[in-house]
Amino acid sequence: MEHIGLTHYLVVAAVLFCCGIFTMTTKRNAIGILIGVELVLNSTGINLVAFDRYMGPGRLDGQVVAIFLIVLAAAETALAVGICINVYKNLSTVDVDAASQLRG
Amino acid sequence: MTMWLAQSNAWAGIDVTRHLFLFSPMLTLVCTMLAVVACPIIVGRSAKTIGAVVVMGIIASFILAVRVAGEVAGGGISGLSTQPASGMLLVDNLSIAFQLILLIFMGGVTYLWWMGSSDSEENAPEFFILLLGSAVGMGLMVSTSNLLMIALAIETASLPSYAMVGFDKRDRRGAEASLKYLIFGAISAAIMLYGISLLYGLSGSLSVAIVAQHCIQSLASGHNLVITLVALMCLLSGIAFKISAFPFHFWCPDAFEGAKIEVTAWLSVASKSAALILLARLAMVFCAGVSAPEAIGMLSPLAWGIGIMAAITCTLGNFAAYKQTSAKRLLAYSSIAHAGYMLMAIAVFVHPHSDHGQEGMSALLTYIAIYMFMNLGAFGVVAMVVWDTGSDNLASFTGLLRRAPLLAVPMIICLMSLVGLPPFAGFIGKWWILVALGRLNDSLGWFLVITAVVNTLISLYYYMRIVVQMSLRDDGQPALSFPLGGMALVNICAIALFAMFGFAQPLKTTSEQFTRNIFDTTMAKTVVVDAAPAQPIESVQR
Amino acid sequence: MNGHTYEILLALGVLSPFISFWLLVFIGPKLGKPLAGWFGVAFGMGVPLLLASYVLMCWLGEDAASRAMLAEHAFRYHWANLGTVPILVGVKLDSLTIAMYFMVAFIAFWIFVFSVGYMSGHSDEVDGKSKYHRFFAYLSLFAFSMLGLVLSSNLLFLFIFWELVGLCSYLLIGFYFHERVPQYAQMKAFITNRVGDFGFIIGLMLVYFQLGTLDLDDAARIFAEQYAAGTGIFASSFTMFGWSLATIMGVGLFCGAMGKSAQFPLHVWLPDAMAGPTPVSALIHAATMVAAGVYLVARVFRLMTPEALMFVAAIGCITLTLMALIAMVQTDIKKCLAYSTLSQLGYMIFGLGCGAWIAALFHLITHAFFKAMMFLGSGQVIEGCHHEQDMRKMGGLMKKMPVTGLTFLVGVLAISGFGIPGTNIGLGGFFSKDEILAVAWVRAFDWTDYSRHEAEHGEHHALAVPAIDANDGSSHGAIDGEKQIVLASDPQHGDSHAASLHGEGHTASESPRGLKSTAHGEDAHGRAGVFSRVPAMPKWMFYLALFTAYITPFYMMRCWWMTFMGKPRDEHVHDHAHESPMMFLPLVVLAVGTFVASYFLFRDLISDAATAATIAPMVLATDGHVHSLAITAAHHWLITGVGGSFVVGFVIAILIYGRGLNIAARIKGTIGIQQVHTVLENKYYIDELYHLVWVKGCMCIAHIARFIDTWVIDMTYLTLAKLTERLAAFSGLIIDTQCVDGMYNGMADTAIDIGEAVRRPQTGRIRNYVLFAAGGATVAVVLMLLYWGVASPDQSVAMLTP
Amino acid sequence: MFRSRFHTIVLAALGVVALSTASLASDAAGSGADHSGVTQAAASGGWLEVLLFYIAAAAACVSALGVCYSRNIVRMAVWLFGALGSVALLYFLLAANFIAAIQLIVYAGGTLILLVFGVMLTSKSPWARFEARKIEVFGATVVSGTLFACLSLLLTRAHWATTDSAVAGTAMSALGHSLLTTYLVPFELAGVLLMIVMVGAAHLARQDK
Repeated sequence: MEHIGLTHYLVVAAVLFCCGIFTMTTKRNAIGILIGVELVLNSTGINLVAFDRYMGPGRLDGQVVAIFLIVLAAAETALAVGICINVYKNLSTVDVDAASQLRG
Repeated sequence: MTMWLAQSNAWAGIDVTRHLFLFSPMLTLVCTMLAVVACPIIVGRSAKTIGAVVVMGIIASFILAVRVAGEVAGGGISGLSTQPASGMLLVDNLSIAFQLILLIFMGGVTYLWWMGSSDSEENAPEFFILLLGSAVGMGLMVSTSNLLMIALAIETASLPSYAMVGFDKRDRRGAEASLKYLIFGAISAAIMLYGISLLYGLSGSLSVAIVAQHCIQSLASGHNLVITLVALMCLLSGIAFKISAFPFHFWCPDAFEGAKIEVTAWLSVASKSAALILLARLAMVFCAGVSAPEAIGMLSPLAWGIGIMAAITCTLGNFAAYKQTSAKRLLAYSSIAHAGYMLMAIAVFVHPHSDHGQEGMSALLTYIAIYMFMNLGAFGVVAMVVWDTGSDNLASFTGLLRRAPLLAVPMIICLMSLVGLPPFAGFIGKWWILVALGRLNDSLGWFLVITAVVNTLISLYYYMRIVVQMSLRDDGQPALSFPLGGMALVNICAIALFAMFGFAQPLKTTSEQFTRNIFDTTMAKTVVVDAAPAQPIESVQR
Repeated sequence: MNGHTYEILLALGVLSPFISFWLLVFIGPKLGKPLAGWFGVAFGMGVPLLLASYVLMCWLGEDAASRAMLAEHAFRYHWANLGTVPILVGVKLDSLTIAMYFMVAFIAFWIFVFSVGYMSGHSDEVDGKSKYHRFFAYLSLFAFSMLGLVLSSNLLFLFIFWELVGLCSYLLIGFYFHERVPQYAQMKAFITNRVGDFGFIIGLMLVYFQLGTLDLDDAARIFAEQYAAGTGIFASSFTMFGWSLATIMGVGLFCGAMGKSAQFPLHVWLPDAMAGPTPVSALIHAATMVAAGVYLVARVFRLMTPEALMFVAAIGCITLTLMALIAMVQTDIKKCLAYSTLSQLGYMIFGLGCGAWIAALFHLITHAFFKAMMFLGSGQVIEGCHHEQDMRKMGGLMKKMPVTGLTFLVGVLAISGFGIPGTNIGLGGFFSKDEILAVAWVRAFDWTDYSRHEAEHGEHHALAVPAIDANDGSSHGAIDGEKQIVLASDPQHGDSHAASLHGEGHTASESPRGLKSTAHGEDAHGRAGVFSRVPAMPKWMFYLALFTAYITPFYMMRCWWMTFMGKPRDEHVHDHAHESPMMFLPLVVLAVGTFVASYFLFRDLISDAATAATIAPMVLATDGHVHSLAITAAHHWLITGVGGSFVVGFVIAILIYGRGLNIAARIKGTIGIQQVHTVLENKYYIDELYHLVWVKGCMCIAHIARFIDTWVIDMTYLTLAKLTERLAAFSGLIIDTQCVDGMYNGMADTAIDIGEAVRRPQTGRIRNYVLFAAGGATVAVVLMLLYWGVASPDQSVAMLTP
Repeated sequence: MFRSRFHTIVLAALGVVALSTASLASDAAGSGADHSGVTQAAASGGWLEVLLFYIAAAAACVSALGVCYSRNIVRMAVWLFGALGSVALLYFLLAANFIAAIQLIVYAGGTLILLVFGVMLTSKSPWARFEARKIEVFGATVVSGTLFACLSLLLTRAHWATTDSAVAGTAMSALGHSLLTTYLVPFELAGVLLMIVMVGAAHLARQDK
């Protein structure tokens, strides 16, 4: 069997990235869009860790960034859920298409 | 393990105390934030108390920033890290200049809040934690040249902003605005992080200086060209989102319209200018990354990219502002347009033929300083109109010249300054950007000059609409009641615009002083940058 | 006085009306009707007048050396850099500034006083709100801008004040903006002025780029140096219409003056501007603002090449003739005065173009006095006759308004050049206009083309025109007694370079240009930059100017006579006529001022200022008074003819209008044959004769001129206006929304359409935003891939130094 | 109903596989830290690594596509869980045990739960669905498909700043050390950020008195 190299991981990450983009653009639920964002963040994480692994000994920048990435995702999600609840209270829905009062 | 244990005291040899002093303005803000967290437990949730604490914090931070500014005048350092070369946190003329502007503006916004919301606001601690948090984020955005820190700082600036936009929970529009802002921000941030990961893979480092060298090499050799550009595009998207540059500007009018007026004022200036300075710093590093003459031409696509983005941004902002009826939304579009003008200044120093990097930089700083006063004044007046009439529709401005001349006249001055008419400071800001562009003396420069001038003409129209509404239309509404302090604030802004016009040369000299030596710190060279040994700043061991 | 006291006082005088403006804006409504006006009088103009008088007195006490010292060491504030060019702001301190400053302050003050009375009789309410204070606020702003314009030592600031002045004019013309006519008038004024300013800006750009400075003195010095060295702007091979770049610069600057001073073909706005309140017409459109164009030409005189000056002279000449002809057929008292103003401005411009710098500016100042007075008089009449402006309905007002009538007569005499030839007795125009004509005569008939001349005669040849210092007026000219034309020159260099024109031109032609640049730089201030070739003027210019000298007295006398003499033609108007005491005080003061100005102060001050202008290609003047030309037989006819022109004009006017309007009524009907018959049936044979010889011919030309004026030029402007109305509307928004509503077409619609299109993606839907951005990015990536392709791994990489 | 149950079964199976292979993956990568915290020498895992990679990659891709094509928000969340788990598996394979662990603990355990809370709190019915328009789905498919094509082309051809073969993973202690030295500032900043976000989220989600 062939050897698993860096590009394998990168392509998996690309799949996740594109699925994330697709999700962002087709979901009407605000939380659905956030799930798309999570996919993109995960693809970033794969990228970073994979680069680290193949970059030579003692390199851990990518892993550190991946840690912060997870922190950021958590923070963002927490705030996002807060905002979604707030929106739900005001609009009775989290359908982003319903949030179109501000326009023009 | 042993490898790490061997140098277990990694901080040995680093004068941490000194570093802490140099980074104290932002640290003070963090401390203020902690104080605000503690306040409800100790002295209660009174809005005025919280406000007072915050004001004290801002003042303390400002004083420290002034002192630090004196310290770093000769050159900056990269500090608070055992690897200074990574450029994790920088303090130099540029960052301190922006922090000074930021603190002044924050004082203004706090003052505005004090007048408008301190009586009714029940959630003052939360508001100020968010405000201070975003201020810290913005302050850090301009003082780093590390991709990780850039991402973190942008998030630190953005996340509180989302919450601030939707801070008034009873406001349907605020909720909607914050949702849009959040989603757009989250998407941009995710894409930016993806770009950062690609850049890391391409260069093997997170330090912008090294990344820039690799990018320039790729551009020069045509090797990895497209992937480099894609990665840069992704990175730029995150920054462009903060600048609200085309095509990442969509959130801006919605978020600005939905937010409370103090928040709108805050975001329109602080968050945009922080991102602009961050972009400027990146641009400078890219220029500095070019050490071989052959590679210089490779900057051209970057310069054109930013230039075209700038041109579209300001044209679009101006045109879209045409038929707006909400003053906040109009000013939001105006701020998009102004971001476009400022982006032009950045295009100056990415430009290959440019040895005017400093000129563009000082023009940008000056513009931001002026822009701060213009927007503070304009939003201040809008705020007071909103407080009294409850609406920011242009109709609320009818007859303002009669109903409240002391608001209308500063408003007119601020608007004229936003247009860029002499004798107001806005003219100066625009003029220097144009001069810097013109001195590139090539097609990009002239293209941008023409765009800027045409846009100025276009913008005259919609600013005038407000002026007309204030001065010529009158439906006999009673006089406006407004807080005296607010009147003073906007008038001070108006006078400042006059004064800055009058003292244009000192202004220029000052901003030039603040852009000296930033190049080397930005490259994370970490040591004293000023060649003059007269005021040595301690070098940091690598 | 010493140090910077002059500058500080003058600057304070500028600041005072500015403060007054703001105060009036804010507290004006509270002050109420008469008080706001008096406030404006006191702070807006009273303070500057006091300061101006004091400064003038002190200045007169200085001798030439200390004046030069003061001017030399005038304070300059380093305002900013434009690129690398420093912009120094300061007070241009010389006799011309002082004279102009005093003139503006003096006239403006009395017009302010007049306005208090005038405006009290006018309804000033729009939508139930009084605009009374606004009038004085605008006037104060105008005073600020005008004084600032006079003071500016820097072309950029001159331009800023210039625009401010234009803005005030715009605001004041449209003061009654609820009426239709003022709206159009203000718009027209604004647009026309923009056309001129366009040229001005081009000129400014050329000054900035080619001379590398915007300071007036520096620019002149560098200009002279560049001429001497053949570098800079003179090295450019660029030409347009056969003009060199240097000429284009001069013409460009002059274009600004053409707009503001309403020179042909940009004059159309001025008559319409009479729709504004009468004090405004007096202050802005007769005495001060329109003179700003002349002032500008005088200031940039040193930057003008002979070709540019020729253009100036030609424009002035055309203007003065055409406008005088039109003035003959006007029946509206203010329009008549407006056309006469145009004609007189043409005289000034023409004079400058000829090189009669001193005479032209002298005319400017005396004209300001008497024309302001006449406008105020007309305001008095209009006010007295209940807003009746038609002279045909007036007549016989002398009994009802004696003061107005008499002062008006003084103005008529002054503008007509009343005086006794051969003596020193006369009024303003007598000295100034005749001197302009004398200079024009010399330039047209007695002028040698100096470049040719020198080529023939070599360096030892004596100067063709002996020179006399303008100031001492002594008679070097006795060598060739008949030519008393003086080339005003720097008094210090008076002896050696008396005729700087020739001396310098000579040097320039002798030495190779490149070699002497450094040697020249040093004393360039005193004498360099004089052009080696100054062409003679075409003769038609002189003839036209002379011809107009006869027309002017005619229409002025006609105007006066129709208004004040004869029998009352409209009982209703006549019954109402009355004189307001508060309003005639300014009239009397200005009438006295006209006398004084004709004899004292100003002529000397301007001659003094001319010394500073010697860097210019040429400054010509007679040695003080025009009649000194009379010593030569060759000029007798000129003096008699010109000096006596007013008699001819007056006589004709009185003959036509002496007996009411019968004749005039018929003349007015000349378009139709029936009216021509009526005129022919007139009993007065002598009138008939004049009619045939003078009036009908002139009227015909006048009507043609008017036809051209109304149709060709106005139509051009209308077309132009269509294009630019959007631009104008931007500014129009400041004051008047109605205009704008009417102009929502054209460019505005386009712009708004673009705005709509731009906003269309702004649907408020987040997913659409994202899809849009992502799609754009994808397209970009695909394009990049197509363009560059994927970098192949095998590609050899030229690694650059990291 | 059948469809949803099927999906649930598939997901559960994937989850079980993912978790059970985690330790395998860790060994296969041959890069786990031993008890002393010193990293072992890099050793390619051979066929096991390849197999596990393809399992994890397939799981990640399937889950991601599942997220894309789920119309229901709860199901999306479950698919996301699958994706997160698979990514954690990939981290194990990349010898980044610590990251993999926090991916499971913080991400799958915390963030995802938060998201599900969000779903529950903001839906009238958890099965509520909002359909995107067909044209939007089509556009998004085209865009993301093209994007994927371009990206994979670029990613496979690019020259990365890497060596040819994988190296040993880093020890957790090294990560910890660097967080308190080189990355001290981001580390602290992350703390500040979390506090701010906590306050903001609490404010927004709190029921007003």
